[in-house]
Amino acid sequence: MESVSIRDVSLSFGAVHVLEKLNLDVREGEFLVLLGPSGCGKSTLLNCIAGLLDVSDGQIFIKDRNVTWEQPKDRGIGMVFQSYALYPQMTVEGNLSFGLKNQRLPGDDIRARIDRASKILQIEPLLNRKPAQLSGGQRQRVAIGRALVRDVDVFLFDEPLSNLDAKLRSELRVEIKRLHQKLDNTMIYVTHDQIEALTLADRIAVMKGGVIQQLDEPLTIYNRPRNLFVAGFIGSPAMNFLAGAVVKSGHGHAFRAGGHEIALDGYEPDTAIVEAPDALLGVRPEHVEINREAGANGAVSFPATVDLEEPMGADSLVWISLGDQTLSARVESSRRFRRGDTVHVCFNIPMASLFDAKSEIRM
Amino acid sequence: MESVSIRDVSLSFGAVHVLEKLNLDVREGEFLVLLGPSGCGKSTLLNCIAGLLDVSDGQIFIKDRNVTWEQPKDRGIGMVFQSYALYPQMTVEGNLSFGLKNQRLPGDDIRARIDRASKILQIEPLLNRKPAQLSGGQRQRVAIGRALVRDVDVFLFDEPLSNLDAKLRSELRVEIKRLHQKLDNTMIYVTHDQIEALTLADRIAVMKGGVIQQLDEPLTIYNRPRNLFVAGFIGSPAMNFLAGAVVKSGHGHAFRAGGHEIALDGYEPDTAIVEAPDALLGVRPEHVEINREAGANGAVSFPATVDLEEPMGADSLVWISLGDQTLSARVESSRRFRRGDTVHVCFNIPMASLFDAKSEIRM
Amino acid sequence: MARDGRPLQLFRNLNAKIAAIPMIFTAVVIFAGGTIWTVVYSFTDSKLLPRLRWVGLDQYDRLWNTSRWIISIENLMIYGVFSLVFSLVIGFVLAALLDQKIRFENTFRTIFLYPFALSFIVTGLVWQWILNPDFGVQSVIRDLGWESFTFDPLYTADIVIYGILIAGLWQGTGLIMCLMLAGLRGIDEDVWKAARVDGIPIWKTYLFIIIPMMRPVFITTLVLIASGIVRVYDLVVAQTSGGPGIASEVPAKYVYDKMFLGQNLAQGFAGSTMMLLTVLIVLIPWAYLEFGGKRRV
Amino acid sequence: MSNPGSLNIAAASLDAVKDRIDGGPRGPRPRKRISRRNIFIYGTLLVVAIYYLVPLYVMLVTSLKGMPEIRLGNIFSPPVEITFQPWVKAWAEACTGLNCDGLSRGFWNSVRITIPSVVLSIAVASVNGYALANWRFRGADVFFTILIFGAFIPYQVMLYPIVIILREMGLYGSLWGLVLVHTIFGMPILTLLFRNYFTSLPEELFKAARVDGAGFWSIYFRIMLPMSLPIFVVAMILQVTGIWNDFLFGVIYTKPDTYPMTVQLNNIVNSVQGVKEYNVNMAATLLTGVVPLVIYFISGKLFVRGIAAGAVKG
Amino acid sequence: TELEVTHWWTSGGEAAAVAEFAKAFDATGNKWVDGAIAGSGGTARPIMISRITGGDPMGATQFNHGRQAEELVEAGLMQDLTELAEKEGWRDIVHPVSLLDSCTVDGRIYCVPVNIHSWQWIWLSHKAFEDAGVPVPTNWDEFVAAAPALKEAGKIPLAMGNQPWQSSGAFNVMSIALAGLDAWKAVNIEKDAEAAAGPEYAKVFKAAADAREFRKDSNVQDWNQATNLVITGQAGGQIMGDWAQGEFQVAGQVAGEDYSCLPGLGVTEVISTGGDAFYFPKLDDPEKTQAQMELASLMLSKEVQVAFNLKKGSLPVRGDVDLAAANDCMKKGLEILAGGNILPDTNQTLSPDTQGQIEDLMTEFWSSDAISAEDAQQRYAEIIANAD
Ligand SMILES: Nc1ncnc2c1ncn2[C@@H]1O[C@H](COP(=O)(O)OP(=O)(O)OP(=O)(O)O)[C@@H](O)[C@H]1O
Ligand SMILES: Nc1ncnc2c1ncn2[C@@H]1O[C@H](COP(=O)(O)OP(=O)(O)OP(=O)(O)O)[C@@H](O)[C@H]1O
Ligand SMILES: [Mg+2]
Ligand SMILES: [Mg+2]
Repeated sequence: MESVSIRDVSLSFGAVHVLEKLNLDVREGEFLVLLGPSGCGKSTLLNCIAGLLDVSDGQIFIKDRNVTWEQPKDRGIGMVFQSYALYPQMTVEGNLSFGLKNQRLPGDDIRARIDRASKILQIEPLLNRKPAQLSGGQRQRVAIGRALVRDVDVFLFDEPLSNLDAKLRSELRVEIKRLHQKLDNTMIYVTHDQIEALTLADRIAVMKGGVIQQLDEPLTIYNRPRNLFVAGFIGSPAMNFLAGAVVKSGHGHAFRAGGHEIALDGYEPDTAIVEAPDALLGVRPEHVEINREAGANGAVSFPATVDLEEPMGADSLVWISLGDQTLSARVESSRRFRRGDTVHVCFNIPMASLFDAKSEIRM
Repeated sequence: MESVSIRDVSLSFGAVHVLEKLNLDVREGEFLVLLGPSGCGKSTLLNCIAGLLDVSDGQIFIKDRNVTWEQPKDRGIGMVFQSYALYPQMTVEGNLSFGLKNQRLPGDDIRARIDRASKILQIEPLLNRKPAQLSGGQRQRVAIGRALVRDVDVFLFDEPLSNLDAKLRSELRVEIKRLHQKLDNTMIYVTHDQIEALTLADRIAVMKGGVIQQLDEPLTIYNRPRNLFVAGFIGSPAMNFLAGAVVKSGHGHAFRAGGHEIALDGYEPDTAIVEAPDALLGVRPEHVEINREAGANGAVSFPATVDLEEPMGADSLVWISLGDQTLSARVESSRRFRRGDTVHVCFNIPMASLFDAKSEIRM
Repeated sequence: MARDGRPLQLFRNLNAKIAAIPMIFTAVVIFAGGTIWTVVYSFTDSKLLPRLRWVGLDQYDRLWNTSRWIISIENLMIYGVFSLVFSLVIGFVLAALLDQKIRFENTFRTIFLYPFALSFIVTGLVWQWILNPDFGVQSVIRDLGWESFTFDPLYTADIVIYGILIAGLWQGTGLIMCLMLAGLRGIDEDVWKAARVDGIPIWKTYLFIIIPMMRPVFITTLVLIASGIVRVYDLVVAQTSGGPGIASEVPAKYVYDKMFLGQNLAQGFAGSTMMLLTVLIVLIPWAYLEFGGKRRV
Repeated sequence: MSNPGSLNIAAASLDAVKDRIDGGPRGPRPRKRISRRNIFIYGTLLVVAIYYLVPLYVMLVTSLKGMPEIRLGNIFSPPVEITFQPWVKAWAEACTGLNCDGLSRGFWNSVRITIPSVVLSIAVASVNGYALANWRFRGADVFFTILIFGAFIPYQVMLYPIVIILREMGLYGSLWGLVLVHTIFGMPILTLLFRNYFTSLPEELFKAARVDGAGFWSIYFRIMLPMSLPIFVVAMILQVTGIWNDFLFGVIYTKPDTYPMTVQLNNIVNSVQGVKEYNVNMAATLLTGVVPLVIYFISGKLFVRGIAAGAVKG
Repeated sequence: TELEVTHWWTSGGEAAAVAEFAKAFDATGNKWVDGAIAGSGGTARPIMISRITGGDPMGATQFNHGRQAEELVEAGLMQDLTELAEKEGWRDIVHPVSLLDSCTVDGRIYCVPVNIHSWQWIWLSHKAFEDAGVPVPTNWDEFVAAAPALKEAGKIPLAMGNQPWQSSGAFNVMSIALAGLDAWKAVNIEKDAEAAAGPEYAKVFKAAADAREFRKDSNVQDWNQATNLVITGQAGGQIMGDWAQGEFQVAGQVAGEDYSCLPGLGVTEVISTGGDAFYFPKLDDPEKTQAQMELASLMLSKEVQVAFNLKKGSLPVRGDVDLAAANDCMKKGLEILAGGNILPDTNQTLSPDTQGQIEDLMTEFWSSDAISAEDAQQRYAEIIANAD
């Protein structure tokens, strides 16, 4: 059963088409992350689901009920905003109960729900404070609580963590994940932070220009991006792209770039490898191996020069020049390289992705 | 020779003491990063160096010249701001030349400098545009250019990348690093992003509450943090801290936590290991090893339960419960764990840090 | 799953629409309706009461052949240009001075702003009194020994409009200063720092960097001042009643006098239509600049 | 803070300092209190302040002088003999026609006019601004544009049509007619002010409230109102002073026994009996200005802040 | 019954006169609610008119009788007084009867004239001439001759306020006196533009151009401030209607001793019979209508006429009242009136619009040397040509 279904939804602001015939099905109890660059329409889509924006065309179903024209409050959704959007003049308790009072629930019931939510979120000692007296993390928790008390089917999060600092962000990330495991609600979560997306999601929908580019599980998205955009967008440090051509070679295919030929043995194609005069080989930095000596691990390797070394704590990023192309390789931080060192590179082809330069689709 | 020396500098805004007798020496040609949480006084310190704020006490030397009372323009510094601070109604060229024209440099000279700077920064095609017509990254480059044309001894950067999105940030980071290698100027760079700090810095000064906590090379800071604050602040995901005690055990010392005893063989102490009833063992997630079976790698291991798995692309973060403490471990993403799995943990003690809980200093 | 029909647009946000009725009423009936009514009747020969007897452009013909109207327009031009320039300059300079982290900022600001609390009637009366040649500034300075000192704007036809200007500026610059100050405070502090690091002198920073950055504020104040100028009436009535002679007449007064005193509504309507036209000439470029180019986000 | 980390560094660098000549300036840059810059700034401000204060001063001293002193002396000299007679006369005795009760009657009329006008105009404009900022509906922009243009229409254009409209509504000459007129003419600028302010509030608050099931009015009263104190203060100041100071509407849309204070002021000042009694006129002028002045002096700071919030942006 | 009465009589003498009406009206058991609007008819009339057209009329209101209320009457907003007038025989009482004609539209009577005001006076301060050492003039030419002496003595020869109607009024007085009755009638009644451009009027403009030199220093706004200059001897004279008399009276001055008055500038002894009249807007309440009738009748009654006009310094509209108490100047006026040397007032002959245009021209002319007598005359002629 689908929890939220979006059918052919389009939305334009005047001449700007933000969403174009978008389709999306979110499963019951799923944690779906909408990921995409700024301005791609993530918030817009979320607002459409919430009923805060009227769609120009298409329909929205929540729990198989057509809610396209219903008021936000009648859709069974709760929403958490980036800026917390707490009512500044009300106490935490007031914030939590506002929605319930609007539904004219009995006082006992309200009390009980607030108790439960504040226990889950551990904000019991804060109930009498005003938002201004809370820290960022506490505010975010209250904001979640506001959705929680309303017992909704679907939680919508719009970049709930981007106003927080890195440390708090990773803490709250874990909390949200735990909350989802506890509640088992459907959650739709907008972010442009890929670590958040990768760690939280059951499935990720990568958006660009109002269109969903790929909808898959995190590791599938990471390892087998459907197109160039997804490949480049996901992963930090970013994937390396080598420009070249796919050619026949012996019993299989090979990738030829700048005179070198890299055999595509073990590559897992989406469709099939075909010859292509213009192709891109995408390799993530952790799948680029560099060694001081050629053939150190028995694989075919190519000579390259070290450009720059960026230590990042646990590991370092080494930028190397291979012919006229620049690549980054991720190495353990104990291995040190200096600018100008000559190294030998080899690629982990089974983990690489091959793209047709024209269609930008993965082969 | 020191490029910038700060001697006993204090600064207070009214009753708020932001900097307290701060000392700092920046070497010629060095890339020094000031890292610290928000509000710790990083920008304040930078402004003092630039002469934009008058110190309450102490002296500032640039190239061994006492500049404590000099005007910003006479200090031989250039500054790049977080908000770019470009002059919006002037073209890029105007932005670059405005300061020079004020120094009444001859037109030829100005032209030559602009040419050089725009070549270095690759903004030649943009010279006739207004800032509003530039992307964030281009703006940042122009802001750097404005310092560049003035041929200054010291570059000051105040969080120059924090307004940019993640992708652009990592690109520009590399560019700044390259720029530094090309120019060999002294650069002082403020950030609260530790990846930036680790990758860019020759040395990092970690600040907190107006005091420099540690001034060292990036990997030293990462691997041998001088105190608990630095240890917790640096590294993402954050270092794990196990609460316990340091006890004598056999011919050496051991760390005892929750009934387990971890031998401290191979630990590299700052001073010396001493017995301590209240101690913290700090281990970074990549130095926590988990295995399905006990003693898989021959080391002593402890049983624990998996709490949560966070895939992060190249690797995953696995949260485990060890007794009543929670730890995170970094594992390759191909290894999958499920909530409730029992695993066996062991620690890479040579890479760990031991802190006295009271003084918070590394042993 | 069935495709539900789109509900009637009229009833979406019904409450908002109901709440906006006063605005719609005011906009359509009073402002648009009233304006159109006025324009229409300016083509008639209505006297004391409006009546629809068309006379074409006769009223405008007469209007532009009346020396009082011409003088009114001239006065409005002089008053307008000077008050625009001086309001902006004084307002900005005061704001810039107040923005120097000075002591007593609040006191000064209050002093500059308080005249704005007073009506034009009061303003006119006070300045009439201060500029009175027998008691005011002129006589005081003469008493101090400069026997030949002459400063009698209110009774000298050539400069009377400047006498009014002095009073008008006194009343109005405080608000302009306030807006400018708000604008200055809204400017990114880093720009100032950047300019200092670049070694740009303060006056240059203001002239070439800050003022261009404050364009929106300047436009707002410009429109504010301009609309006030077209309407100037009470001040003139209280201070000079248009005298000496008709030297300080202004269009608004002409319109009022023709409509009610001269009992020639149509003539008044023709005058007010011309004023409206002036307003449109000022406003439309502004509206185009403000709203035409970019949509509000 | 005792932190060995920083102590170490301090100790290390201490040696370095000893090597160097510890000369040259240290500590804060010396600042002359009377620098040329300060003389210029405060000098200019003072001169301008005098220009702004002189009228108030003249009003005050003139109102405290007797007529003989006024005729002889100069307007700037302080009163030799302070008399409050002009104040008494202006307040309670000055005549217009047969009514010799000075401004006192006008004062209460003004109060009676101002309070409902302020309340109604602010109420209407704030709801409008709120509807425009948060509940944009089709066509709203058109009406709003007309409304803003209305702010710049010379009042004279509207005087006559409004007479007709009020007559048709049967409100002409009543207090409510005048209240309506003030509401109408206050609407453009107030609506703009409120719209800008509400737009500047985080839109997410509004969205959150809608998700929470609050309706149009509930959001307005429970969420928006409590957050809008600054702009309400600005609106209140603008309206109180504007309505209190209004002359044109007061004189055209009321009748003598409900004349507001400004009209009474005009009557007193223009009812010259023999010589002009400047002292009484000035006292009357001051009395008329007292209410708006007091409001300004009390809430000037909020006004400035609110202006910044509502007028400059958006 | 309460009746609100609006008027613009707020100067000292005027207010005292109004009080007489109020007293008499209150004595009938009704109540006079005073609605004075300060600042001359110019300020007051717009308010009165908008109230009447706005549907919130007062009980009675002052206008200058003549054409000011013409359209209001035509629009049916005014009470028809014909019945009352016929019953009380106003036609017989009111003298000159032309006053009643001004109240008549299509044969119905709509207003009560309450006084006769004539513009044709110049008021001279004995003190000023004494100070200057010249005899008090007895006609305009003598006045012109004496002006330089006054100037020398530091006096303002001719006081004149800055209100527009004062300029045009003074001009009108001069034109009757200097251009002669025929020319004046041709211009103001027949609207003969040629006459306005003719030599008689050229003389007037010439004289006015000279006179504007005399008034140069009178920096006052209101007419009574100008009168006050005469009363205190700071100015030699003032061309002003007979209502100025009230001011002299309030100041305790005696005609012939402290000041003199010359009707028709001492040249052409006629007086124009302008004046004030009360109109009664139609009201719904029959009781109020009743009270209106009472007031109308009261205003024309002998005693009230006497009491009112004595205070106001104007002439009564009835020929049959005894004005023993009248002073010198008023008596002069009465004589002229009795002699039938009367003219209609410009309020009766010209529309407010035309008057307004003339006022504009005159204000400009009197205050600025920039406009020559010839130019002014030419523009004057144009206005007359377009007059309705
Ligand atoms: N009210 C509006 N009027 C016109 N265009 C709009 C409006 N709201 C959003 N847009 C446009 O719609 C596009 C999508 O906006 P949206 O807020 O959904 O992006 P987003 O993916 O949430 O971006 P971010 O990550 O920055 O929040 C943007 O290009 C934006 O400019
Ligand atoms: N003008 C000022 N008046 C009073 N206090 C100030 C002023 N400027 C800064 N502070 C205080 O000084 C402290 C340090 O500020 P600073 O801007 O240097 O922090 P920071 O380390 O740059 O933080 P961030 O990372 O947020 O930029 C803060 O606590 C701040 O509140
Ligand atoms: Mg968004
Ligand atoms: Mg900072």
